[in-house]
Amino acid sequence: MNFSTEVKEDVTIMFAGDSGDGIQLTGAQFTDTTALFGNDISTFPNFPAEIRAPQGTVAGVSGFQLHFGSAKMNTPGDELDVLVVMNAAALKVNLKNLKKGGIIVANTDGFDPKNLKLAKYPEGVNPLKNGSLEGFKVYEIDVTKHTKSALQDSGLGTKEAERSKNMFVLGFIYWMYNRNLDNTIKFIEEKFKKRPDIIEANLKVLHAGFNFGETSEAVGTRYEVKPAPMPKGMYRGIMGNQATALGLIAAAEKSGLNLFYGTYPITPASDILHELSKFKNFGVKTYQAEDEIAAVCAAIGASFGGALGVTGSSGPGIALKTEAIGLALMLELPLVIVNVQRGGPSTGLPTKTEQADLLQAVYGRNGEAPVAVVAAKTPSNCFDMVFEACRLALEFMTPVMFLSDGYIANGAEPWRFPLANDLKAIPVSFAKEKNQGDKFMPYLRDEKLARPWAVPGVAGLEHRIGGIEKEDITGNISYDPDNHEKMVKTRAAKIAGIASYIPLQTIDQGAENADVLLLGWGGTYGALRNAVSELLAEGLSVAHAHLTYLNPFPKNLESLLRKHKYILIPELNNGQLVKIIRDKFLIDAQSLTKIQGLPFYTTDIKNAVYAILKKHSENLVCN
Amino acid sequence: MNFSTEVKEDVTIMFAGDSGDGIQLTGAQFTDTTALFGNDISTFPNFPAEIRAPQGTVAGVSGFQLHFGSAKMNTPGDELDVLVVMNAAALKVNLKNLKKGGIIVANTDGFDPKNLKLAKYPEGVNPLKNGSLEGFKVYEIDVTKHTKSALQDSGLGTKEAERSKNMFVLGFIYWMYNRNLDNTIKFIEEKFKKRPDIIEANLKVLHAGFNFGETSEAVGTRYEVKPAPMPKGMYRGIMGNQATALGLIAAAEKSGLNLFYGTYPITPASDILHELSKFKNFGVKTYQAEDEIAAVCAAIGASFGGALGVTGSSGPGIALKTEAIGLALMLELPLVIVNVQRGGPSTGLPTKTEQADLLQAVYGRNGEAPVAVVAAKTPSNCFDMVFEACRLALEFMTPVMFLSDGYIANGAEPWRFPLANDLKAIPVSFAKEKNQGDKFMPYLRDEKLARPWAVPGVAGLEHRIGGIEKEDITGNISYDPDNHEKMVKTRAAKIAGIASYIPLQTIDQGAENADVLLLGWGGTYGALRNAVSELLAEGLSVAHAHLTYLNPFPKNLESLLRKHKYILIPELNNGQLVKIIRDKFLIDAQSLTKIQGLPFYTTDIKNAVYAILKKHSENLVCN
Amino acid sequence: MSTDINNFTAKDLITDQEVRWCPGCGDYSILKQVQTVLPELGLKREDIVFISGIGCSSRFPYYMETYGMHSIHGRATAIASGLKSVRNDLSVWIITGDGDSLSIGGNHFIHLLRRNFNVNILLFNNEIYGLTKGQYSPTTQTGQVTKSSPYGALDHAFNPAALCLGADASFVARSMDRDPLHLRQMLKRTHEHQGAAVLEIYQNCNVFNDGAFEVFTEKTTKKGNTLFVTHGEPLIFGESNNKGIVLEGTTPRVVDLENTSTNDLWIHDEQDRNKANILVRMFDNPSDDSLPRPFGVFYSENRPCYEDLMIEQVEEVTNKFGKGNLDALLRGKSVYEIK
Amino acid sequence: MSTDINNFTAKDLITDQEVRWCPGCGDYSILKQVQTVLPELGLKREDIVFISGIGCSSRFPYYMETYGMHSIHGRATAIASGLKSVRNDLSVWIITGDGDSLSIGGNHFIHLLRRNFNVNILLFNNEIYGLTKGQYSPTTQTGQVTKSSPYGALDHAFNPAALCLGADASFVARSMDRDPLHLRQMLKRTHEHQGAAVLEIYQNCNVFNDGAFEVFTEKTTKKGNTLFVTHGEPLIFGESNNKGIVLEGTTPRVVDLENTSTNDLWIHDEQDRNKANILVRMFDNPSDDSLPRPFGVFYSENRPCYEDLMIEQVEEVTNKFGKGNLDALLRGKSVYEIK
Ligand SMILES: Cc1ncc(C[n+]2csc(CCOP(=O)(O)OP(=O)(O)O)c2C)c(N)n1
Ligand SMILES: Cc1ncc(C[n+]2csc(CCOP(=O)(O)OP(=O)(O)O)c2C)c(N)n1
Ligand code: SF4
Ligand code: SF4
Ligand SMILES: [Mg+2]
Ligand SMILES: [Mg+2]
Repeated sequence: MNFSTEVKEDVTIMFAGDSGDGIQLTGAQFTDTTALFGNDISTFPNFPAEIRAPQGTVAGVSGFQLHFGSAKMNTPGDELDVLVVMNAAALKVNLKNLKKGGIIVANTDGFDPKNLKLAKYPEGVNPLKNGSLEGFKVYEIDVTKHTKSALQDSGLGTKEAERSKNMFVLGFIYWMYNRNLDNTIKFIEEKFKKRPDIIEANLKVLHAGFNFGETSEAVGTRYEVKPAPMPKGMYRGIMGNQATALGLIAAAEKSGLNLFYGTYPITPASDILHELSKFKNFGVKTYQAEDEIAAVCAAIGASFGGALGVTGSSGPGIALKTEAIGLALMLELPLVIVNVQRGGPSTGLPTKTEQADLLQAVYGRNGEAPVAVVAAKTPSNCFDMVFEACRLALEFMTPVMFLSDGYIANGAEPWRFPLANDLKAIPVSFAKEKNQGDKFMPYLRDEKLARPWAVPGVAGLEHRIGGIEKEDITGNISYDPDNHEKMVKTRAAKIAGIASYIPLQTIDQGAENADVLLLGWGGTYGALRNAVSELLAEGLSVAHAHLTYLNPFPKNLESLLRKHKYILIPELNNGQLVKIIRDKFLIDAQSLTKIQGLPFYTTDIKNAVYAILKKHSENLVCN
Repeated sequence: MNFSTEVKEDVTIMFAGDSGDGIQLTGAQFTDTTALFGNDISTFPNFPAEIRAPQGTVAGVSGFQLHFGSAKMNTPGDELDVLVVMNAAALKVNLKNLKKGGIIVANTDGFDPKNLKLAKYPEGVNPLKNGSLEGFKVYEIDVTKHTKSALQDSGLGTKEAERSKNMFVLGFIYWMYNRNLDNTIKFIEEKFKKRPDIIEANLKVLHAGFNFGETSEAVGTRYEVKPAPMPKGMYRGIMGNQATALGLIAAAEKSGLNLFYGTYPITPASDILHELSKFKNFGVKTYQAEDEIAAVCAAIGASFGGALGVTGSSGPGIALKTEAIGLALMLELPLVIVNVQRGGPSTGLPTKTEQADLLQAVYGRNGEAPVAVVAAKTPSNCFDMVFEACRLALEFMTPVMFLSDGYIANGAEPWRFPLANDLKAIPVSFAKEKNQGDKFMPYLRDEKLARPWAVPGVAGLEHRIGGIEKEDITGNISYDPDNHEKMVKTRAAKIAGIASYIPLQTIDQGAENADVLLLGWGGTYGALRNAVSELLAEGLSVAHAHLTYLNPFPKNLESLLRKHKYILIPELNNGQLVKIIRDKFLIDAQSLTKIQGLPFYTTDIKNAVYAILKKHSENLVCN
Repeated sequence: MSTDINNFTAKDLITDQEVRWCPGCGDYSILKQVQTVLPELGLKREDIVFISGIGCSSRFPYYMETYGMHSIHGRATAIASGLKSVRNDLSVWIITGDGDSLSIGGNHFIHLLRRNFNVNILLFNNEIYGLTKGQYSPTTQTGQVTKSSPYGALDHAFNPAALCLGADASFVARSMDRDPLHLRQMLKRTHEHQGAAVLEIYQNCNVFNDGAFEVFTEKTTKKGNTLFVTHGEPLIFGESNNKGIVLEGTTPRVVDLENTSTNDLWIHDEQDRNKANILVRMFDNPSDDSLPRPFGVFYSENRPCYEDLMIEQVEEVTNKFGKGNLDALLRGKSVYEIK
Repeated sequence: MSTDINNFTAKDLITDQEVRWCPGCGDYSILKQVQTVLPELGLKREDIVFISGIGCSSRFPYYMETYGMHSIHGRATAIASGLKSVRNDLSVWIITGDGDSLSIGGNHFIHLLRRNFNVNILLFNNEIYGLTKGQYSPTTQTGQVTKSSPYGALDHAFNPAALCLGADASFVARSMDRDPLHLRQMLKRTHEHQGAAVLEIYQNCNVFNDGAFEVFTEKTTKKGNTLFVTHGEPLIFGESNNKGIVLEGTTPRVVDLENTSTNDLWIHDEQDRNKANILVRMFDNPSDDSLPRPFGVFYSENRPCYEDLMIEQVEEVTNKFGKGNLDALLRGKSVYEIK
């Protein structure tokens, strides 16, 4: 064969095609195989807008982007090395992200006049034919024809045969990256257990794709991407929403409580419900309420009854829950509120990512109503941080808001999953007896300022709680002015006091006293990490700290910030964390924002850092 | 007669008794008469907690505090000069607020064993008898007996006769302050038009009270409180909620629109509904919806139809409206949201005042969702600021939040009401024709960045709007990343741009470059003004600026602030405006908070200023 | 019901909080009857939970020495649904007003009925918003002058029982504050029903809507205007039990018992939903004001309770897949090792 | 209806926006029928407003060249209530899904019906949440496996028409996406009704709940399982119109027309609420699956519309007190002068 092999550090591939083309499955298979091979991976599926559009149109394009390589992959990649397109619309949507000189694998059958028209190419224009793709390596393959011919004796109808198209592409890409087919073969055999004919067809086409690479003269280069030096251990792939679901179940198990998840479907949070509802054998109860208000109220009711009450939604649904969250904080019952943020305001961009609910999380309730707020920074970190949210809620008898976002919720990465035994237990003790002489005082506090959790069913602890201001210690209704002030301050102090029970803030990369500190939070972690790696490699004095505890902040945050000359706060919103930091510390932190429903690209961040360094070059030099 | 007359600058009286004692009416009558006399007045009714308690108990005490004098009265007074109590419970509740040496007028009949027991005085203890009131001037009057004997030939039954008790007290206080009975006589004649016997009885008792003062040996001193030098003109008394209602009607009239008020009852906002529902002959439509969400949505619908859509509530109800407010700002329709703040969080202290919804107003929505925010500073200022809210909503096609609070909503003051002609017209022009060639572009903006208001019924302007991100100019659904960023920035710029269309910030009192600037907002105006007057009189370098525009701020705010050495921000919350100021200007503004459901007292503020001056005395001296 | 469980009396249910309703409020009587009945139900006091929304009536839990929550306006039903989901062992009583349940809380109310959680809903209907001082509610009569309707309310009132039936309630009954005996009977029936039981209680708000139910509660008018229905019994009412109701087709008519035999009367059947629908609508037709207002249990149906179905499903799934193992869950289906 | 008003055709109702439902979705047919019927109603196009919530169905307004608002989930009814309050001249159409109207929007829905605003509600019932990709809805059948009920839904489904009647709806009808002719008739009737008119439309979601209504829509099973009711006509159905329904007391029974005369059949009376209640409940009893599912107008009642009452009251008050004068209002009742 006349092909060479080239070694690459990392590769970004986008599989794109119509919603019906099996793109997500293809992407997932390539991910699994590549993970098994030992590469690190970061993936991001890109669904079409909410309603499926007619086949072949731009609105109907489904994409799956993945980035794999021989080092830690922090993001699904900014620019594409390889773009696999099943039809013209898929090319149209994604071409702008392809690197100069990148590879296009195009299914020519998807570029027939009908598809070109659906993709709204001008009459007579075929991008494969008109020279517009100059500067890219284009592999044109009539996937449909190859698939059909591979299956000509299979006895399958045309429609059913055509459904295996994606296997041809997968096989071809496996060949291109020197991958082994075993994992996918196993998967196919498992998935179609009951249809041996389908198994056979898919395997045939998969091999045909692989062999096409091997035998076709067209392709000159194969690539080798060596395994990444990942910490030793057992791995699996995990998506953010899945990790959130597992984190909740784990927290319930480690606290010895039953998990109650009250929710109302909403993109991009619904998958947490779908995931949790499978695990009834963990005693998990999922409750699809009539609306978000009912969902959070049911979670409060469950918590009153001694369960781990959790509610989940996205921005518009969280807005509806605010009144009830206020009740929960007055009742001082544990409650975890999961907010998988999406593009806003209002219905906004439901399938896109954004970080614009931070101020709502911290400030968005009537009255003085502090709750704890934490955020996950990567898909797998959803597991850790939602577990933390549960721990804080239970230890401090308080609502805790857990922020995720559409990007990490749907993104995936390899996860060195923990053993159940290695997870810290969350100690929960229900009140068993009277706590002040012969009386039970529902608002007598412990050293964390948490009140006792007395659940119905225990004789002698009968008590009433409610949303009207409560008298200190007794919990009775009180309109007393001084008591109100005391209670407001106590609730605030309880949340502030959490700072003593969370880890100190660390610097992720860079020096302790860099010229520029990038302070990020939540789902932008990967992009910031990449950018800072590159900037450090360029010899610049930058550092990166990433917040996962947002209210309260880690105790050392101020001193950590003050050691750096300039603070830049990149956020996928119009500047929210930056407001809190400036208010709290009177530090002239600057804001870098992107409000496009998209994650940061490395270049977005690097350019901002260059700009700061340039602007302040004098100050920095004379230092 | 052996009494002297003493001239006083100002007097604070509290009338207190059982809910059934006619206290509010008594207070209102005294207020009216005193206003007619030419004093300035500030009043504050103090209702019992929500549910009427059994007669005679502490929980059932109703109070009416009023402060009148020969100068501008900014608050209903901190400490009482005179406390009128109809029963023991009323004394128990209010005694702590009486000045040393103050006067108590006590209805002895309300201190019988039954009443003492209901008020929870220890067995056998009568505060009138046990010397505990030493240091006060106590006038004990058996009001019940006097009333009954005045009415012995009236033919009224005992119950009915006793109902006039309050008139006796009112007559007596009129005598004490040299007031004329005419206004109250007219009022009684009007009120009981259909019951001549009741008129006669009330007038008899009123005169009996007055004559009792004249003839009784007990009372040694009469007081004279000279008229206040108020600007010339026609005055009336007005309460905050009433002013809000009138402001809304005025804005509707001056914009040529129909007013639609969608609401759901809630303390302390309900009176706006009660007030507005009377004025159907202004074409006002009040709509008592099934809940707060329906209320705001109905207002949005009305606004879509070309009416002035307004919704009103208090904290918990506002929390429920947040999702829909987000819709309104996406639709870019005019909408005024009235928030009469009360003590929070959650149900909190429903009948008490607080300013703790500012951060919710500014930040409490999902996504990047800026709305304009204004606040009233006094009862009559509710008229001006809600009118402004309507103006901004209509001129900028945006939701505007108008903040009032329980204190000013229920408080009253004299109001030099404007003439209809003197109110500025609010120009509103509905779109009449296509605005881009043969197309109508619902999101084509004017110089204020406002979009056209095209209401159904106009042929050719048919268009669709919604909560999904919209394409610039066309208003079509758009998932385009750059468009989203542009629209988010445009919506933010529109709100920020309001700064060019509102008055510059002024200093209320004090120098332009004082040592300490008190920066207040909303209903604390009177207390701050009093305190600063006194501090200035003491020769201290203080100043007071009071914000009524909270988002955006007046353009000159930063420069105004920077001229002062120390900024102190007093708020009836745990520190909210201070957060925004610190973030925006990186000024080390300090916070003075009070979270007791009560207004500031002059001393609260003065002490805080003394403390700052003391702490920084070195800095201030060497300057 | 074993006696050792009856470890409390009505007195034990009184809390140390002062009862703060207006003197004369119908809520007092309801409180009293609930405190009287509860000890007779074979419950442990610590297993009883009262959950309310906001309103005068919703202060109720503070006066019951049981577990309790005074929540937010309209949401007691939603909170109780969550509580019941995890604690089917508790006896949960929801206290709600006509505004709380039918206005702001309407959605949770009908959904709870549909799902059929096993709870007892005491709906204090005073046809007014008491706590906020007298605005009209969804049950206020059209035309009534209230604080928020100075020229008369325009709204068409809900028929609460009809709404409940429309929402597939499995138990619907009505009683009144002024008939302690009947109220106690109805409270017991409400408790006994397995599923969501709604007991509408006519409650006089003597401050803002005094006399709204006078014709049904006052001695002089009561007999002629009320109809107490009992399962299996004919529909009889009137000053001297001299009138009855017959069903002509689907139309109820008042008949004089002098002319009609009780055998021909409509015999009440709690299990007949179609008849229940007619029964609760009897007084809706303003053109026929001779029909009395019914009280009693209108409808009662056996249907699985939601919380039991939840438990069953958890058990089924557990039986099928075995009790969940956290390690297996964390591993997932496809793992690999980096060595 | 004068012809000069009919200034638009079905084509004029098509917007420049690409219709983005899944190929095969029942929404297409409904859109088509609405576009066909509207020009025949004597309306001006500019007076027509479509208001929707959120859901697949709620994208509808984008495809109608009229005024429109795609609002937020469940609130179209509330928004329309406000619009109608100030603009009784408009023809307002509410587009909503089973989740939008009966789940999150349930409260506004029943309150709009109670108040009886003059609007047309098209309830696209596909017994599933389409837009969020396949969770069960309040009309999903118990036991159904969906995205959020992998082991079968536990919820008892609402009977939407029964709920409407319980909420005092003044017009309740049902049709289906697959019967264009009937759908058009029902759309017209819905429009003609003065008051809140609910038209439930069975709509196939071929992606997440394909075939939910197959038995009613497919040729082979339709005739045996559907009953098209018409005012004044007997209830007849069956393969060859060979079956009828009689009402025994309050119980409907299927009879064979070979043995029973059509004179003895239940004659449909749209104005009879009691019968309407029985009609809409016909298929609720799982033990009797011989009863067909009814389509058509179940109930229609004349009752004042809320917006008209509002206007009347404004007029009455204005007549009584004279048109409001702002100066007089600002002065109030008690003024004094400082000179
Ligand atoms: C979210 C919210 N909206 C409004 C209120 C104000 N509010 C309290 S109780 C109530 C209605 C009370 O009426 P009902 O439920 O009939 O109870 P009742 O007082 O008559 O017993 C209202 C409107 C509130 N507390 N919270
Ligand atoms: C406040 C809020 N909650 C949840 C959602 C997510 N959501 C959008 S549509 C929908 C349900 C759609 O079902 P249905 O109303 O039956 O309409 P269909 O898509 O089936 O036509 C949900 C839950 C949302 N957009 N807003
Ligand atoms: S206002 Fe009415 S319902 Fe409330 S406590 Fe008083 S009488 Fe009872
Ligand atoms: S998901 Fe279902 S309802 Fe939505 S467009 Fe597709 S087929 Fe229609
Ligand atoms: Mg009530
Ligand atoms: Mg649906």
